[in-house]
Amino acid sequence: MSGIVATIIAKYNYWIYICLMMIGLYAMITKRNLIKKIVGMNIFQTAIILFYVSIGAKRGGTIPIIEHAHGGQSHAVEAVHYINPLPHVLMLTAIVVAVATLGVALALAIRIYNRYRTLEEDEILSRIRGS
Amino acid sequence: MSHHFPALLVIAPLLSAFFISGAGWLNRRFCLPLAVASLGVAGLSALSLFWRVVQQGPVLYRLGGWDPPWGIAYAVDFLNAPVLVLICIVALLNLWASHRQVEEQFKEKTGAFYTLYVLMVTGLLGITVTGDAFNLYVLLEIASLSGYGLIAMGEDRAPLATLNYVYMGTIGACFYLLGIGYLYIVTGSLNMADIARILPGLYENKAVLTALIICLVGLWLKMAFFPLHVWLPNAYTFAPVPSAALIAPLMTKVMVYVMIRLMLTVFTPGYVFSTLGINDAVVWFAVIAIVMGAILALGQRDLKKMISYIIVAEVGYMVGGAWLGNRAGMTGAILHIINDALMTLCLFLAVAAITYRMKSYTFSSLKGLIRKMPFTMGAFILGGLSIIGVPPTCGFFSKWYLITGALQAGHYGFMAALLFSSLVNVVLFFRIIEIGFFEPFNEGHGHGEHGPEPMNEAPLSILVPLWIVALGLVVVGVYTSEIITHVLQFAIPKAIL
Amino acid sequence: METVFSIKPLLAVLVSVAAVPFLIWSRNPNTRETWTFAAAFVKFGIVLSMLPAVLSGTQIVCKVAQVMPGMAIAFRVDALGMLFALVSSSLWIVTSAYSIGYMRGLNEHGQTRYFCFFALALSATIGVAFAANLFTLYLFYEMLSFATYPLVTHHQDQEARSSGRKYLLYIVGTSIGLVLPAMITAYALGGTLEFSTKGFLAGTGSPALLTALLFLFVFGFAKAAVMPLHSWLPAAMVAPTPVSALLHAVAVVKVGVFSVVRVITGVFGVDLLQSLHLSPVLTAVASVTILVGSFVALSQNNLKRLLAFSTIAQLSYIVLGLGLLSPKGMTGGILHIAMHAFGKITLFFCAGAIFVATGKKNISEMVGIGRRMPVTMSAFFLGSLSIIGVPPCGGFISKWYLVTGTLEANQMPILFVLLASSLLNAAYFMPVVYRAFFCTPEEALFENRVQEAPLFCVGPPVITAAISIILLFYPQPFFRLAESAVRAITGG
Amino acid sequence: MKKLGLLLVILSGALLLYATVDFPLWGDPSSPASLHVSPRYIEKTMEETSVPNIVTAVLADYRGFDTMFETTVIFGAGVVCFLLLRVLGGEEGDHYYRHLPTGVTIHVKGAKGKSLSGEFERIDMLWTPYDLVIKTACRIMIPFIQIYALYVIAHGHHSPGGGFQGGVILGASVILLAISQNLRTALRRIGEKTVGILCAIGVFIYAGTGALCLALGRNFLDYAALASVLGTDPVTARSHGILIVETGVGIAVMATMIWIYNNVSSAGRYDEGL
Repeated sequence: MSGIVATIIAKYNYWIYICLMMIGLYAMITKRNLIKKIVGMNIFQTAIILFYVSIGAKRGGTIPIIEHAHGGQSHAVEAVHYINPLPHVLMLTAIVVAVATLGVALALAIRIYNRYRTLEEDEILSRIRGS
Repeated sequence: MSHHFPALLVIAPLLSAFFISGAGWLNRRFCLPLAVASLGVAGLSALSLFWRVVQQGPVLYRLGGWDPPWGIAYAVDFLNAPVLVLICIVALLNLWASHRQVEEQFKEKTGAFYTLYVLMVTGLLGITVTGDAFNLYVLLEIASLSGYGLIAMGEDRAPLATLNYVYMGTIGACFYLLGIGYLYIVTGSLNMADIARILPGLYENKAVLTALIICLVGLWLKMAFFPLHVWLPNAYTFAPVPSAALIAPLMTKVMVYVMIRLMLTVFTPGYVFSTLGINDAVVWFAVIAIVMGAILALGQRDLKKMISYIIVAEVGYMVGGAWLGNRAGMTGAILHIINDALMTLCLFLAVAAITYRMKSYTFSSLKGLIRKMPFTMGAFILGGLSIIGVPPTCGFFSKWYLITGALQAGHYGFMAALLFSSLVNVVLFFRIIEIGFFEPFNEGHGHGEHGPEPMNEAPLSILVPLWIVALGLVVVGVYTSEIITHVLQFAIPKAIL
Repeated sequence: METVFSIKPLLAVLVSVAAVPFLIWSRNPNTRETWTFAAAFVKFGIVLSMLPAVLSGTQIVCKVAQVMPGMAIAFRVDALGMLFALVSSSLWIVTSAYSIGYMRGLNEHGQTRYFCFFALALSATIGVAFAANLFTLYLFYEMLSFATYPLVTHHQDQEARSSGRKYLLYIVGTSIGLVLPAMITAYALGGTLEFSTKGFLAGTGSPALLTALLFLFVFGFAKAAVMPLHSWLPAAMVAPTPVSALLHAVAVVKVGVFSVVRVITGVFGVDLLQSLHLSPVLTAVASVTILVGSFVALSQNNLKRLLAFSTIAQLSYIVLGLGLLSPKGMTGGILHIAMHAFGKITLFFCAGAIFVATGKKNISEMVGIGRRMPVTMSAFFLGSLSIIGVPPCGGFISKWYLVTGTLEANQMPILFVLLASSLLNAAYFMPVVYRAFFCTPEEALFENRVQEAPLFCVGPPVITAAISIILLFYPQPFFRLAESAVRAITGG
Repeated sequence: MKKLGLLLVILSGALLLYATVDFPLWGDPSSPASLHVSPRYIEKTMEETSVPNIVTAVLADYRGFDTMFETTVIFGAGVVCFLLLRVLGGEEGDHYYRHLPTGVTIHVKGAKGKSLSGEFERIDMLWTPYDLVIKTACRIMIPFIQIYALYVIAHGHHSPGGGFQGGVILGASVILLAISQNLRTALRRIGEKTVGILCAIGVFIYAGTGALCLALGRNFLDYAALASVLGTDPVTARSHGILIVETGVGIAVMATMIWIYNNVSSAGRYDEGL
């Protein structure tokens, strides 16, 4: 038991983000309102972004911008002093993708609303069957 | 210049997308020629790359001049070279066949449509050619986003179907991304070859196992592997025909390619097939996919939806074949990527021709069509025969390998499912032929020459590409042995017997 | 055995396919029919030109394409294939003439389509005859299934639709459901699909597996109409009569039987079957089909359905002859391919001629028809003699060999089956003929005035009936082919 | 459905959590991620690209290819929103106008718009802000926001920032204008066509730079090739190349943000936004 607790404490970042992801996923699966699903989708994506960013953390590291840049060639830069920049780079991409998906999803939601005058999935389906 | 082909392959359509977008604002006449030219350049690059791979072996291209684990690399080998050629051919032929419809249907938005079309092809080419796991994700999103746009422009329920596709597709892509994240945590690398180098020491690691599983689940979502297929039929049915004829042949197939790439290159076959021990379960899922796809296809009353469910079944073919864990099955799966793309294209182009004339694609609009559009229906039937698996069309040969694989693996359930779906396909296509051939009924028992019904064929711009594909089915079938001995047998690692 | 490379087999297959565009783009029916005849004669000529070489023991080979490792589209002309090709290509000429008479006589629709698919079907038939391996055979077998579908359903009415459905269900269902897995298993076992005189499966799998394979093949080639997979054949009789004549007396059903023969001789080989003791099983299956088919034929009123059941029974003679695994029996079986073809096609032609002239389909309506159509009914009489197997017709020879084959194989029950079946044949054919000619004037449904069908309808049955008679006295080409085929099979 | 969803979520969550057992500890400097690929970026960036902000260097140079497609993604999203929503052709409907001197609002039915001139001003139907404080405050703020945005783009080499961040801020400034005044005002400043073309141009700058490198004989996006054009040494050329592409990214992101906002907020009609 204490082993598990210790693991959770040592890696609580992952645990939190995974829980967050699952909240988003749950919303996407069970919610019947199209916008709520989009919100769930965003939570899911954001959680993954946070998850990645937390990979980059390094105890004792600082932000990955080299100080005393000009003339900095002279002093050696050591990797341990800076946090891992790669996850941040990757997540910039993921953020953009999330934004783009959000835009497209909203545009689709508007189209759907224009046609059915509602965003509740059940109502839309009953309207499709009715017509 | 020649060693820049891997870059040119993706760059040419990408750059043209911006020009097309601009031309859409300034002068729409330039959109189509630009799209054709760029896809042509991509196609030539793909062909010459294919040739180089066959002649000299795999090609590596360092983007930005950085060496692989640090920079992004493109790797063209025996596995993806044929897929690249395939993508270009499908995209070009479909563009040829559907440009009339695009201009009629989209008018002022033609520029935007072609932009997305070319972007989608860029994405698919990139997914196929890249050797970097994260780059693959970005390109996947490009292909998906433009795919959403292309599909949503369809009639009636298209936006709703697309939104469902967006949800499912995003979950799929996110799962893939998460899987790559897990791999990154334990290996520290994003390059496929590099990961494959590091992984053997980590086979006991639970994170690797989880990474594989979530990557697979993500990809299965994207490729509509039963029961994760729910987005596909509606999306493809309500999509405009020009988009459906691009997306249906390529999207699922490229996803299958990615799955095979992960299985063969990233997680080596030894791990996937021996250590993991989920082969049997996956193949059984494929069996269910095939059977359910076939049964659901039987229940449909319009062409596009029927073909969509056939695609669901065909995805089952490929996934099952890849997971049989032997050489024949894997060969069959890879061969089927090529064959199925061509077959689906053939069917969808025929649907495009029918829709162009009849303004509908339900079964009831097919009445008397064999008389009215004999060439279209001829090609459609040829495509159907290939789906059924009649020699010498290519569908027969991939099925042959898949069944051989099932036999060697002793997986009789998969074999039975393949035969079952072939038989169902016979019913599916001959039901259509019956409608086209018999209805409306001749009351007088066929006596007496009927007044010749006017033949009302689709325009040549659809018929010619349609027949190129249809004959291509036979040509590819006859050249199966060449494809296998010169290309595919090198694509599969020697570890798979 | 000497082998010669030549593209003649390929040409023989492609001639009729090549004729299709000409058929489509012909401006009037006469040009179209000219093209049909041209193709038929060219095809026959090519086949005939290979005959001397084959008779002298040479094999003609032609490899078109290597489609998979160890699997090619290839042709090889041997005695067995030659015999079958000779029968079907010669009968195509006759049938073309008959088709013209029949189709024009009834003023049928869609004649161009009809002739096109007829040509395609012939290509497929020759392809099966000359196939050098199981894959090529399967390819053309499937091609034949799909090419004949529009012919079977030519009338495009509800009945044709349901028959067409049944036809495809049986033919394609079995070829995909049974033959395909069997073929793949055979390939996996033997590593090849090339026919060889000793068979390529010898010593590869367990006896149980091989037995299962044999039955998958025998029943899978449902065109052979071995019971219980026979009921497509009567259903397919909705087709126009020339189609029934050529395809369901000659091409389609014989392709089925030919495929079974090829599998027995080229895939399994006589020695293997003997060592597996499968001869009694095969003959038993065939015997059941023979007897049941004949009994059912007895009760038919529709003439074409009667002929269909007769065909079902007769086809199993061939399977039976091969199943005996004795040289005489096999010779008889192979010879029966030719003899039955000429006899049965005569009968079908006559049935069609009657339909064209009077519109009658049922036997009960044909009482006294001999008075009106004496020529047709005489031909019918000769054809039925050939099927029953009595002189002066060719059917006698094949039946003779079959009977001696049973003696050679010492299978007395089979002998009785053959004799019983001959009696049954007589029992269902002779009343038709008898009542056509010898009925009281009160019973006769037709006036005593000769009024035959058009020349193109009457000529062909007379020709084929004549050939049937000639074959009794001069069976040489077929006989020598059958003998050399059996020599090759038994390795003698 | 809810129970099934819950079950699925719990199962996948459990799977994901199960794997964390074998993860390195959080912030562990000796984790594989910190040891394998990334150290090279940290240690070599300065000498290879002369950019102190490692994230910028990796983003635009080492993994510049990803970033190019990332920009393309957003461009694609803009095109998709346009394709889906934009209603082209004349918009017939009711309009509200405000008489400026008196503040009286009039309702014109079935007008084509723009027919009333001079003292009348078109106003939104659903939401009609007329708040001098907000208008003026925003008007003052916008230029500063834009200058700040340019700074973020230009100073991306040395501090957190870069094309994406700067582009978003630039876009936000225009969107702020659209919110505080109305959509039509914003569209008069920067029209639909301009936005659409800018969007393409932005991404084209990025991809074009890459293609230029290819034309100059190096690999795609290998900025060192620009040395001969810029007249600098290869390392500085990389630094400049990064700046060029970041500018492109900035333009593309700004334009796309505005484009998406315009389409989504007015449901494609381009007359009344939020």
